[in-house]
Amino acid sequence: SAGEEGASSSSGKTPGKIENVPERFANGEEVKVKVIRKIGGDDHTAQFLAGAKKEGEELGFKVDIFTANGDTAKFHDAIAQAANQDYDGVVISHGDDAATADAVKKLTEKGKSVVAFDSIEKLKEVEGVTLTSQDDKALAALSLDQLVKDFNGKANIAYLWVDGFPPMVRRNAVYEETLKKNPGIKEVERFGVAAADTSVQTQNAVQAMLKKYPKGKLDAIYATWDAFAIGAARAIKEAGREEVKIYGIDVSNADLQLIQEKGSSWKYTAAVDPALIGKIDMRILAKKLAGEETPQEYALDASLISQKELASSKEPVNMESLKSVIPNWGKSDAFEEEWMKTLKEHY
Amino acid sequence: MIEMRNISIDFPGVAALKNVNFHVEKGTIHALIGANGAGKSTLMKVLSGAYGHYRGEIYFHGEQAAIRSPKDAKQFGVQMVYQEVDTALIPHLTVGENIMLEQMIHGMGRKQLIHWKQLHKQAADVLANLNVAISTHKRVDELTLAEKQMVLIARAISDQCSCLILDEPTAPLSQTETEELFRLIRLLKKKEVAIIFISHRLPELFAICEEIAVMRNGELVMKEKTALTSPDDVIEQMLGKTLDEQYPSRQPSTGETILEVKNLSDDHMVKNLNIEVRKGEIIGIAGLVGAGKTEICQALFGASLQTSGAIFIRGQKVNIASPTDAVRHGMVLVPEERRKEGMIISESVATNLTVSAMSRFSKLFSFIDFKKEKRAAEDMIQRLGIVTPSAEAKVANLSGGNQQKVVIGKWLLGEADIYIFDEPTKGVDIGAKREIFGLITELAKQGKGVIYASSELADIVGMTDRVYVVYDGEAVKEVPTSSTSEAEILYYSTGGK
Amino acid sequence: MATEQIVTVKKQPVKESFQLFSWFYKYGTLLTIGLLIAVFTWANPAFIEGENIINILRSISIVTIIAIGVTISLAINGFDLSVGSTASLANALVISMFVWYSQNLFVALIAALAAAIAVGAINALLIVKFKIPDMLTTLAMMFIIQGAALTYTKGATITQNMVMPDGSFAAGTISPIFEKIGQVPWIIFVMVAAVVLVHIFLSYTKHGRYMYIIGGNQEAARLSGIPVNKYKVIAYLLSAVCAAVGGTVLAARLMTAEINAGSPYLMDAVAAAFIGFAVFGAGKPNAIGTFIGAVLIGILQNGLVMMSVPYYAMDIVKGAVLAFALGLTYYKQK
Amino acid sequence: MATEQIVTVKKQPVKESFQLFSWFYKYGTLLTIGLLIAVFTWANPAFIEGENIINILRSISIVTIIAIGVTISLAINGFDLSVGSTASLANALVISMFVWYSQNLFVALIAALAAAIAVGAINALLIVKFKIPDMLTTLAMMFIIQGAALTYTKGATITQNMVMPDGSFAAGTISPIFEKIGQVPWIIFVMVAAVVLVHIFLSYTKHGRYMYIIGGNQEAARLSGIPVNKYKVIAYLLSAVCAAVGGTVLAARLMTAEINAGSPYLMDAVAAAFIGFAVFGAGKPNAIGTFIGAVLIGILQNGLVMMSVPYYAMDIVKGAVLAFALGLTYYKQK
Ligand SMILES: Nc1ncnc2c1ncn2[C@@H]1O[C@H](COP(=O)(O)OP(=O)(O)OP(=O)(O)O)[C@@H](O)[C@H]1O
Ligand SMILES: Nc1ncnc2c1ncn2[C@@H]1O[C@H](COP(=O)(O)OP(=O)(O)OP(=O)(O)O)[C@@H](O)[C@H]1O
Ligand SMILES: [Mg+2]
Ligand SMILES: [Mg+2]
Repeated sequence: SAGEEGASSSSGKTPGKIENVPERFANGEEVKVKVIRKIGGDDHTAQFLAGAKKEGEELGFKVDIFTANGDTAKFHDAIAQAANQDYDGVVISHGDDAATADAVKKLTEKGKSVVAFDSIEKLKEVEGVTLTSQDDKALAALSLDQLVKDFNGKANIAYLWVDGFPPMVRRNAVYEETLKKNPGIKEVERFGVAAADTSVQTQNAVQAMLKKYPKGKLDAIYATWDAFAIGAARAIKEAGREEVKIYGIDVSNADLQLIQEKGSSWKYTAAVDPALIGKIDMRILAKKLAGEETPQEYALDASLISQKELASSKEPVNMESLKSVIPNWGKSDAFEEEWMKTLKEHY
Repeated sequence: MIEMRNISIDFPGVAALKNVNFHVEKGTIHALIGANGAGKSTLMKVLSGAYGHYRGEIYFHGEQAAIRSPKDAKQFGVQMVYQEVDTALIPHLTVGENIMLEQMIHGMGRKQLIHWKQLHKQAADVLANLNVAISTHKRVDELTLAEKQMVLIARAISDQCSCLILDEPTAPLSQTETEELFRLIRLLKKKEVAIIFISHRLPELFAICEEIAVMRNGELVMKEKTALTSPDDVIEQMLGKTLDEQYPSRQPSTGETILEVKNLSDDHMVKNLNIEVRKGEIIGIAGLVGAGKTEICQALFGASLQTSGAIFIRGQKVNIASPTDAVRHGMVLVPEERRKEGMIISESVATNLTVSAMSRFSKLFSFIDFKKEKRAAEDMIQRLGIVTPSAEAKVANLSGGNQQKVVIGKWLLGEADIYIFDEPTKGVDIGAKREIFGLITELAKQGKGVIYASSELADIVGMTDRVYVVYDGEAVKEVPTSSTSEAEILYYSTGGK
Repeated sequence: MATEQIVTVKKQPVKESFQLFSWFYKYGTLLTIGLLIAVFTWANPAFIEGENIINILRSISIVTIIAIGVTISLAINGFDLSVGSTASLANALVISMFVWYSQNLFVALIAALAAAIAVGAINALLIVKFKIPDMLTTLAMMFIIQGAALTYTKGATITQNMVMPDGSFAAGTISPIFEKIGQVPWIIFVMVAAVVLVHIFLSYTKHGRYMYIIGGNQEAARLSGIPVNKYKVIAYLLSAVCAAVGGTVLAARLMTAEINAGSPYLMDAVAAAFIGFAVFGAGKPNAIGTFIGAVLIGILQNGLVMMSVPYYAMDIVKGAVLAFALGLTYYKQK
Repeated sequence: MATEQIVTVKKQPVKESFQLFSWFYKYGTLLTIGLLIAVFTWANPAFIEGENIINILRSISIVTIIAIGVTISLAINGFDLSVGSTASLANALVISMFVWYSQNLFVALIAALAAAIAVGAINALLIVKFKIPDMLTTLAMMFIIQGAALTYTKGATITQNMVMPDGSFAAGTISPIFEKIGQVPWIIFVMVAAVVLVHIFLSYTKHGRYMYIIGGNQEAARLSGIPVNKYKVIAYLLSAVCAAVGGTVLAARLMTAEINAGSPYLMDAVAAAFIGFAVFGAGKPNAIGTFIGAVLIGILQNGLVMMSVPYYAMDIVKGAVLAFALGLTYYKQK
């Protein structure tokens, strides 16, 4: 793969001076970084990690990745271990528990640069750490406002949401507010589990809901996570109840597949390109290694993807070709410095 | 000293005891005898507190004793060595711990920590008293059956004991060991202990017991001073009929050699075994307990690892690497430890009986012919006189002797040419023993080859045509039965040359 | 007939309470199912409609198929913890055959089957040859297979049209016939076929009988001339094949291969097989019982959603009903 | 002494190969650990540094504590599947006592202990009184406790300063002493204390012996007058208490209560306890063996991360090493 080639060519090269890049990278000295993510087992993780790894390797870094698959203690073990090893920088993802602050402090004390994504707010107080996040408020508002608009502020909806995760808490805040503002939108049912088989469990649950609310009693489903939306979309298809519309958050190949299916009820999904998040986190880390200024926090813009837009493409759309359909998708030159381009050309 | 009045007990489908009255005096040895399933073990389990759901009363020195649990019984000093030794031992603990079990449980008082050195020393003392040579540090699951039996007896006498119940203790013991046990029983008798002794070996009972009680069908039918009765009386009371000759008479008519074994050795016991079995012949494998009879049977049957030697069946060299091979070549084994090796206790009598003959009861695509299976099973139940509520009853609930019959019946349905019997009459009552002897004779008459391994020399002499005497895993002597005696066999079994 | 006299033993007056308990032992699970249906229907009549019953059957089909495999391993007194990950692997293989390699239905199914046979064979090898206890073997294999499936998919979900590592698109499409397997009525047919076939195998053929005998007393089975090792190998192969069928049906239902998609089925499959022990008083693992166990779990899950029980309380109810059914079954049994 | 002469039994000439295998049986696990340490140190000398060893010990401490509980349940030949969810519940309770109710350390610990006792008591009741097989009971309880923990936290993560349902902020703070429990060296001390205490309990006190006796032969234990039910109750109580201690330490380490935080520990704890069976040829569940089993798993996990094995391939290696250690141990054993 492209990544591996990058790694091997960097090691094969004799250390010579690279022009016009920060001192740290100028003499080809090895740069080792680690990406540690707490949650795993979903497509978002795979894309985030792939994005980070790709960007890092293009810059000539050696990138190790790890996911703890939701096991918090294992996540902390991995961070503690990284602190002991010779990594220059660490990208942390989903460190949403209190102990992450201390763990990250240990990393910075050992002189390692840290960029975090979707982690606890407290990290902002740690010197030299940048906290990035998807703009959850925007994500939630984009799809939910669309729902309100489509139904003229009057609809019976099912809410698929699970508590206990900071992004979910933020999305829920937007939801509660929107409901308060639009008394015509009635939540008739809610469900949500975060498990290894979230989509299948949701599928079975939505099936039962559809049975409970026959035609005309349920207008739409608001899904705060694509695993929920996938389950709901499949259930609706199996029950032949395509009049129930789905408004979701997040996107992946599987999602696009479902949205583009003929007669699919999944109308809109709001999302940030997960691979892009990984890339930008890696760029911020590179800037830190170079000793350049970085902000304390950074939120990535969200876009709304509609079924209609996808349908306008002749080819089936996937995560790669999405950029040709949705303006600005997956593209951002945020934090992309001239010297990074030089490095990328070099390696 | 102890009196049991009007004891009755029911199990689902069986009334195991019906108004039994029984009493024993201290310092006497009582025999308890009866056909398999008569209720001997059940009565004694009531006395030792294992069954709490009986009706009737138990008196101790004239006072009513509420024995409903083993703990109650032990308070009165009632100790019992159960018939199925494995039910009373803790396999993964050491001999020492198993012997001192009662002390660990009742004798610790407020002490919390176990004094290991002391425990093993006490256990070793008890064993030394019994003249038994087993390391107290050995794990019980590594012991032979006889050794396990000794451990249980050691346990029973290690504690305070006013009444010792021995449920068929001599079944796995050889003559010398039995003598040792009797020495011990007499010793206990001197110490004013009441002893209840269950056995199917009449001579034994008459040799050591002062009083004899006979049970039949859950009822006590006779209780008499041994001196005032005779074995024939007892048998008649027990079976409801007289029994003529113990060993069926037969005219040995031997044909060509069906099994020949050359220089067979296994990986831990059997050394250079050379035996030969002819059609219609019953050969004996005699030897003391632990001599390696069981190992020889297992090695022949492919159940243990053979390291050298060759086996010829009907003149053909065959490779028997597993019991499956043996069965395919028409050789079957009735194993010694039936609970462990012979039966599937959670399955029905019918399933157990037909297990080795399934192919005969299956149709196209291996579908089972249930009708045929049931018919065959019921037929066998009748032939062997197995006492069971039905063919569908679980073997777990049969009495010991009836379980043994099921295991033998399994192979009778299996139809083979060579039968290996390893202690087939252990724990079987005299009536059934006679039936089993009849069956074995019948097999020989049909021209099958029979190997009969036993440490009961009388049976060996009574049943076989030729005897191989085993000592330390080696067949040290081959003698024709007609020209030998129990004494001579015993002489060779103990290493005499 | 003479036989009759010996075989029949006079009946004792058996106590009422005893009969009641043995009735519960036999029908406790069914009674629980009946109660649940009554409660759920009372709460919402839609529960009992044909459509919802089909929903329930569809939702339990995959669990049932996998649980049937567990049942076979339990029959020989073994235990296969690797079924969940085997299902994941089969799922990944089938979808990747279509999507990555543009293969046809036949090749895809063969791939899943081959994986199952490999898994079953390794399990059996370790258990039979190396004598590692089955729980440990299959626990280790669970990790290995899970890792193998993850490595194969590189931790990503496989979907039609997905982006390949080299930047191109996956060109293959999933056979429409295959999609049908995951839909009503076929998915239900597959489940029923699995239950019926394994039921016949275990209860009516000598091979099944041998397996129960091995499960009851392995040493006695060996000394009865049953090739114990052969049947153990067969049992673990069948268990893996059932798991792979489950994974394939899952693939057909989802049309994607998600990471570890099969692992959540382990617990439910084990629960279903265990509940099945007691159904009709069988006292041993059996296919029909396992199916009924799965039905119990399926009804519960569906009914609770219908009654809008908060999702976080569902596990309580699920566990409590499980305990209730088991309590009914085992109370006063020895 | 006379005793000595009698006790000695004539030695059989034991073959070389047999000795080798029994050596493997005793030391197979330790050998595997040695090999792993050698390989990892060779790959990266930092592996053997003190700091990393402390990392490993820290990472296994919670698994070990929970596995010790599993060991106790295994000693009576039971099996406690509910330990993972009990740990989750204890975790939630402890943190909530601090954060929601501003209680002190003492109250928080008492709450966790009380929950453990309740769980253990219900488990024991169902097993002892209702005679439901232990695996089934604890499987059902696993669901119930998981649901109870979820319901208690309403499915949310509990953290200091969290937003309460009424919109206010949780005012309580977590005791700094409590935080210490989750940090080196205290977390390691807690683990060592648990191992040592349970080792002494099982191997040197009569109560431990009774448990092994019950585990070896329950019927014999009953007939010998051991209060079998009492000891079963104690075993399940202790198992739950260990799980709760594990959950409390987890709480101290994470300083939050996430949903189902304890459940991933079930599998690893079971694996550790099972590996422990064979260590030093014990042949039965034992505390020291369990600890060594946990060390094996911990070293593996740490070393693989250190060697940058791709995360998706880690499970393969983990499973394979497990199988290797088990294979060494059990090969040629009966
Ligand atoms: N736990 C039980 N459940 C059901 N039936 C039982 C149980 N224990 C014994 N029985 C039945 O009670 C009767 C008496 O059995 P018991 O074991 O007392 O016979 P026994 O005289 O000791 O015979 P053996 O000489 O064969 O040992 C038998 O018919 C047996 O099937
Ligand atoms: N599992 C074992 N491990 C080690 N040695 C054993 C084992 N089983 C048996 N032995 C040894 O093999 C020898 C013969 O055993 P066993 O008592 O079964 O012989 P036997 O002649 O058949 O006696 P029995 O009269 O009890 O049938 C004994 O010395 C015993 O110590
Ligand atoms: Mg008896
Ligand atoms: Mg023998």
